[in-house]
Amino acid sequence: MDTELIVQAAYLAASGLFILALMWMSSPKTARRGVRCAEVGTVIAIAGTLLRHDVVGYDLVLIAMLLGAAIGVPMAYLMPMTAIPQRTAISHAFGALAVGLIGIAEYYKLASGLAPGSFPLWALMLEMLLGFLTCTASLIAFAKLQEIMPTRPIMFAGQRLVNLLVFGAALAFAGLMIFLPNSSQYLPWFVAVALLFGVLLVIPIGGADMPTVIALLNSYAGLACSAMGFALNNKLLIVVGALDGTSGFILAVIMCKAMNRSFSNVLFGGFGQVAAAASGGADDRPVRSMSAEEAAPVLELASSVVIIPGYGMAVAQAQHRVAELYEHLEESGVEVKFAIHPVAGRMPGHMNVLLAEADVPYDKLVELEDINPEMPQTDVALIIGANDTINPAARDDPNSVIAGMPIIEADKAKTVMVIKRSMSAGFAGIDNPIYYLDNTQMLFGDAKKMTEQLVKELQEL
Amino acid sequence: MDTELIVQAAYLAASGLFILALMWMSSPKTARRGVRCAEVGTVIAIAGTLLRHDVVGYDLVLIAMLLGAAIGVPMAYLMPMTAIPQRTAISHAFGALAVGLIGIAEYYKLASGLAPGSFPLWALMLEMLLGFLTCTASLIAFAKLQEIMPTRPIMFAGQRLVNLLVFGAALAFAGLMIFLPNSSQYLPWFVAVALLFGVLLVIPIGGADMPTVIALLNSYAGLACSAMGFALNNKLLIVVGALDGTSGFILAVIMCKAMNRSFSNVLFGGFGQVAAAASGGADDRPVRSMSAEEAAPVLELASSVVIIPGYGMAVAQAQHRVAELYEHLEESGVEVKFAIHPVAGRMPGHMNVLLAEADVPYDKLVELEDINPEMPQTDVALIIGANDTINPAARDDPNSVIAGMPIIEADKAKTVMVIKRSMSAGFAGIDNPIYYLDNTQMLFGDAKKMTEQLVKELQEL
Amino acid sequence: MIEGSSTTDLLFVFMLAAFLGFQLIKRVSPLLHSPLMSLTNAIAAVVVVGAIIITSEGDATPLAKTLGFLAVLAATINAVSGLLITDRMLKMFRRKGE
Amino acid sequence: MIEGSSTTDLLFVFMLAAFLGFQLIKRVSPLLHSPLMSLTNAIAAVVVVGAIIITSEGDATPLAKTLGFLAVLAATINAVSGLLITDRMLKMFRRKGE
Ligand SMILES: NC(=O)c1ccc[n+]([C@@H]2O[C@H](COP(=O)([O-])OP(=O)(O)OC[C@H]3O[C@@H](n4cnc5c(N)ncnc54)[C@H](OP(=O)(O)O)[C@@H]3O)[C@@H](O)[C@H]2O)c1
Ligand SMILES: NC(=O)c1ccc[n+]([C@@H]2O[C@H](COP(=O)([O-])OP(=O)(O)OC[C@H]3O[C@@H](n4cnc5c(N)ncnc54)[C@H](OP(=O)(O)O)[C@@H]3O)[C@@H](O)[C@H]2O)c1
Repeated sequence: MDTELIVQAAYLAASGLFILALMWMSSPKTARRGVRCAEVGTVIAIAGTLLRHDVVGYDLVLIAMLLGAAIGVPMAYLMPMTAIPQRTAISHAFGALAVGLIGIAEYYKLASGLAPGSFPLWALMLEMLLGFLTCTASLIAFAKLQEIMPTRPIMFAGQRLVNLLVFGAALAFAGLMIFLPNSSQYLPWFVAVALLFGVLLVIPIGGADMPTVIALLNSYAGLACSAMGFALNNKLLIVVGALDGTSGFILAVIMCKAMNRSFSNVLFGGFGQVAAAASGGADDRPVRSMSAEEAAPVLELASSVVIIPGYGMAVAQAQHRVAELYEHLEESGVEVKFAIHPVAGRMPGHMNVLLAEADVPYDKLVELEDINPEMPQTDVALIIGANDTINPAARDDPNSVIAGMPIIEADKAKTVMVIKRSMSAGFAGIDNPIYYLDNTQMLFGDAKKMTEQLVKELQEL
Repeated sequence: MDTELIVQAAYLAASGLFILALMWMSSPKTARRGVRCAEVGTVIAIAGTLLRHDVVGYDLVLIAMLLGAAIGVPMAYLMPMTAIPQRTAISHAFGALAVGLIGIAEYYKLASGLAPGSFPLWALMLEMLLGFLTCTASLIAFAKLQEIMPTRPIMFAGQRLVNLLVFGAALAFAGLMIFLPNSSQYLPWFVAVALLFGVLLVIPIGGADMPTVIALLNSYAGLACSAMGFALNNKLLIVVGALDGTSGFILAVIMCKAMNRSFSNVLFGGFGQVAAAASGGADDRPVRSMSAEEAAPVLELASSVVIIPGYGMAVAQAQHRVAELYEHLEESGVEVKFAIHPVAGRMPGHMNVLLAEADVPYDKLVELEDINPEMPQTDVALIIGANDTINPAARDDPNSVIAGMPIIEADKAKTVMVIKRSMSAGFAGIDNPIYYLDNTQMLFGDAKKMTEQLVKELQEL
Repeated sequence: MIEGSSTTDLLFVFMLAAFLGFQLIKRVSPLLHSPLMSLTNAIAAVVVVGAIIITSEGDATPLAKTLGFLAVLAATINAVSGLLITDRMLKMFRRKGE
Repeated sequence: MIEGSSTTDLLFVFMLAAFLGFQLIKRVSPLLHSPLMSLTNAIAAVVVVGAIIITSEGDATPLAKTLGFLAVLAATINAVSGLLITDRMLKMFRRKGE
């Protein structure tokens, strides 16, 4: 009884620490303290569990944990920052797999002792369903992001019907196992169907939409963790699952809002088609272009420059060059700011992490609402590999596919410079009127090379 | 068993509704929806309780509730807005009394069945201690605010020692009752000592500090409610108590910060002495004064006026006249804003409620941090019954008793006009250098009469 | 299902509610601090739940009935007047032009 | 003390934690959305708690041991790599002049 009290106290403390961890994530000044909390919380939770009197054989657990640490540590240090979205996806797959496997083990252990239709059975089935579907769904998301699989949406006739049937089958097996005692023979079928459903859920979604899907899968994984807590009578798991579930959900909502997409559009899959349908149509209107040599003096003479990075900067891994450019300009007395759109790049906060990696101080990164009022007074808006996030059509053309999406109003600056490789479209696959404006200059080229050149020219000035 | 489930579901729903209520209090747009939620939550909680199978006799309860409603409804409608602080105090006293009485009844019922030193006994004693001390403390606070009792701090030799002894006695009785079975003979003593301790806690505190005390008592009442939840095994009470407890605590902290007082200063009583010690010293330096007739044209010709209300406006009940003044000035094309200091008046949000009552739109009320940068461009700062909250000594004189308290920087305006009755000091009891500045004009008189005159003069212009 | 909750369950509930209260109250606009105080005060009147149980149990002693009656009365006054007065205050808050 | 918790206790805990999560996540600066995702992912690895119990119970079947072993392994990888990588990301965020 006494150790039980210690175990419960450990779980209470761990829950509190995880809450503090999220609380401290609210600002970069306290965020690392938050991570410390999460670390201590995890250790306390594990230590508490090892004390439980129903936990007797330590050997297997310790081997697994050592092995896990041996894999996890190098993984954390070798992972390049540009691979963060993929890592998150594969990590969800692992986590969800663990939840699912625990579910199976629990089911074999507990099911025979539970009354048909009882609450823990419901929780167990929900845990397994969410666990396994999240596992395969995350794997597909990973494969699409890593481009192991084609990133375009995979569609086939009758897809909706198939999805519905598979989901129905999963529910049917779950129902059987909840209400019929000793129906464990259905378990393998149930698992197979859940795994299949995860695949079906994600294949019709385009690769570029994976960040939203990943946030949503984060939310599912959280719910699975809570369900496990309900089944095992463990409040720590319920708390963590709920925190995780809301986190993923809110991030998904934020992304949808910033793209002006409806949330049901995501929940019921099948998006990314819009982007696939409308192919990037470059038209024949003339554009003005400039070389790095011509652009450098303009930047040097400006009194204020706003740099607007986008997906192109991430692809080109140009962040370090961009940081150099920023430093040079600041040294020549130009006031430089970075304008960060909430969905620039391919995951929330993508630009922030890359620029932080390149040592750009975070107080130079300005959010959309704060920078827009300043745009008309800005001398040069320097767009580096961004496209949809600065597309004025979202504001001006009610028929555009991105109509209503909030944008950074780069077109209001006195001069607009755009670094990109060609006239081709961005993620939404639509043309961008900003390229044809009188005050726009195109700097055609790879983001990394072009910024490198700009820096060189500035040094020579 | 089934009704038990319904009861628990009702409690769960009520908790959720109370949480939503506080969530929606974050903005005036949703706040009334929040109150609706709280109402529904209360009804659901009561209805759920009446369903419990241990609840059998309804008659007494219904009579008490009808009587309570019959008293509560007229009370709510007849209460003038200026009496809100007193009402809150007396209402805490009622609430805490209820908690204490329930504690007594529970103790007689449960104590004999509980193991000595067991957790519910601890919870019960904590509930009664907090309940009874909050009850008398709130009564004293009420009496001081209503000026039934002298508002100055009441001090006597050896006060600290007496307080300590009384508190020690309360703890000793509580300890006896927790660890010795069948010691209910000590209960009346315990109650008496707790009641006495409440009185002792508040009498050494000056009347003007009562708002902070009331917030703190709110927090104690919340803790008492949680303790009752622990004793009765009722999660709804625990949730509500925790919400209430944090709310009072945070408001008290906010008030302390805005007065630049340490929090322990409040917790251990004995403040308000500072104010009593330093007597308002009006010195002999010359001040400039103006009549309403002279002031009206200055206001009329200004392009921006910031009105800074304080305790004097509340005392004089001048809010309606001030609102008229605001309307007149707006009509003549003057840009008028209200600057609201967080501790202007005698309770948090005091000015906001009064001005809202007088129909001033709340988007005209600007907080300290937002108005200060605008002060140097302001033509006239019109101070109506405020004193400490605009005292530049807090900023400039490190030896002032209010040094470091954030102020509204009225002295930076081009012209400063001050409406007050005399040169006497405000709550902190110290002189205010702003009155002797070259750009300051005193408008001596009662706030209500003086604003009335200003309005009349403006109409005649 | 098990009746009654273990102490740690109750502690979990308390801790979560306290954190939640902290987050919620921090966000309340200073504009509304007065109505907030009177709302939390009114909500705390939910102790009436405990008072009802004490008063109306089958085996309630006369003392319990008396104390319970007073407690129900006091809590009801608080709930009713607190909620109504909060609403009365909030009704007065208007934006320009509303 | 009663072992195990009633379903409503668990529901209370879930509801409070969900509200709390909502309040907490809404306040996270968009600057930190990437580290936030990897932190929550790492925290979720606390399911290792369930995995440990399954693996090391006295009466664990070979199947349970195998599944539990895999689950502990997967969860540990997540916890370790997730926490370290979040810290690595956060270390990069600097103010001007820091
Ligand atoms: N951040 C998120 O969480 C998230 C989630 C889901 C969806 N999205 C979507 O992703 C889009 C993000 O917008 P965005 O403005 O950042 O990017 P974008 O609209 O996808 O455009 C990226 C641009 O970068 C250019 N580019 C690609 N590689 C480059 C290279 N190596 N060097 C220079 N330029 C290069 C491309 O033009 P060229 O090919 O001509 O070079 C392209 O026009 C939005 O539509 C958003 O809705 C974001
Ligand atoms: N708001 C809160 O929650 C709270 C809580 C605790 C303490 N406090 C304290 O209360 C003080 C509030 O500052 P404050 O600037 O609002 O007020 P104050 O410093 O208390 O000054 C009020 C002024 O109003 C004048 N006055 C009084 N009756 C008047 C009438 N009928 N007509 C015109 N003027 C009248 C008084 O001068 P005459 O006598 O010359 O007219 C006095 O100088 C602060 O020191 C604060 O720390 C506030």
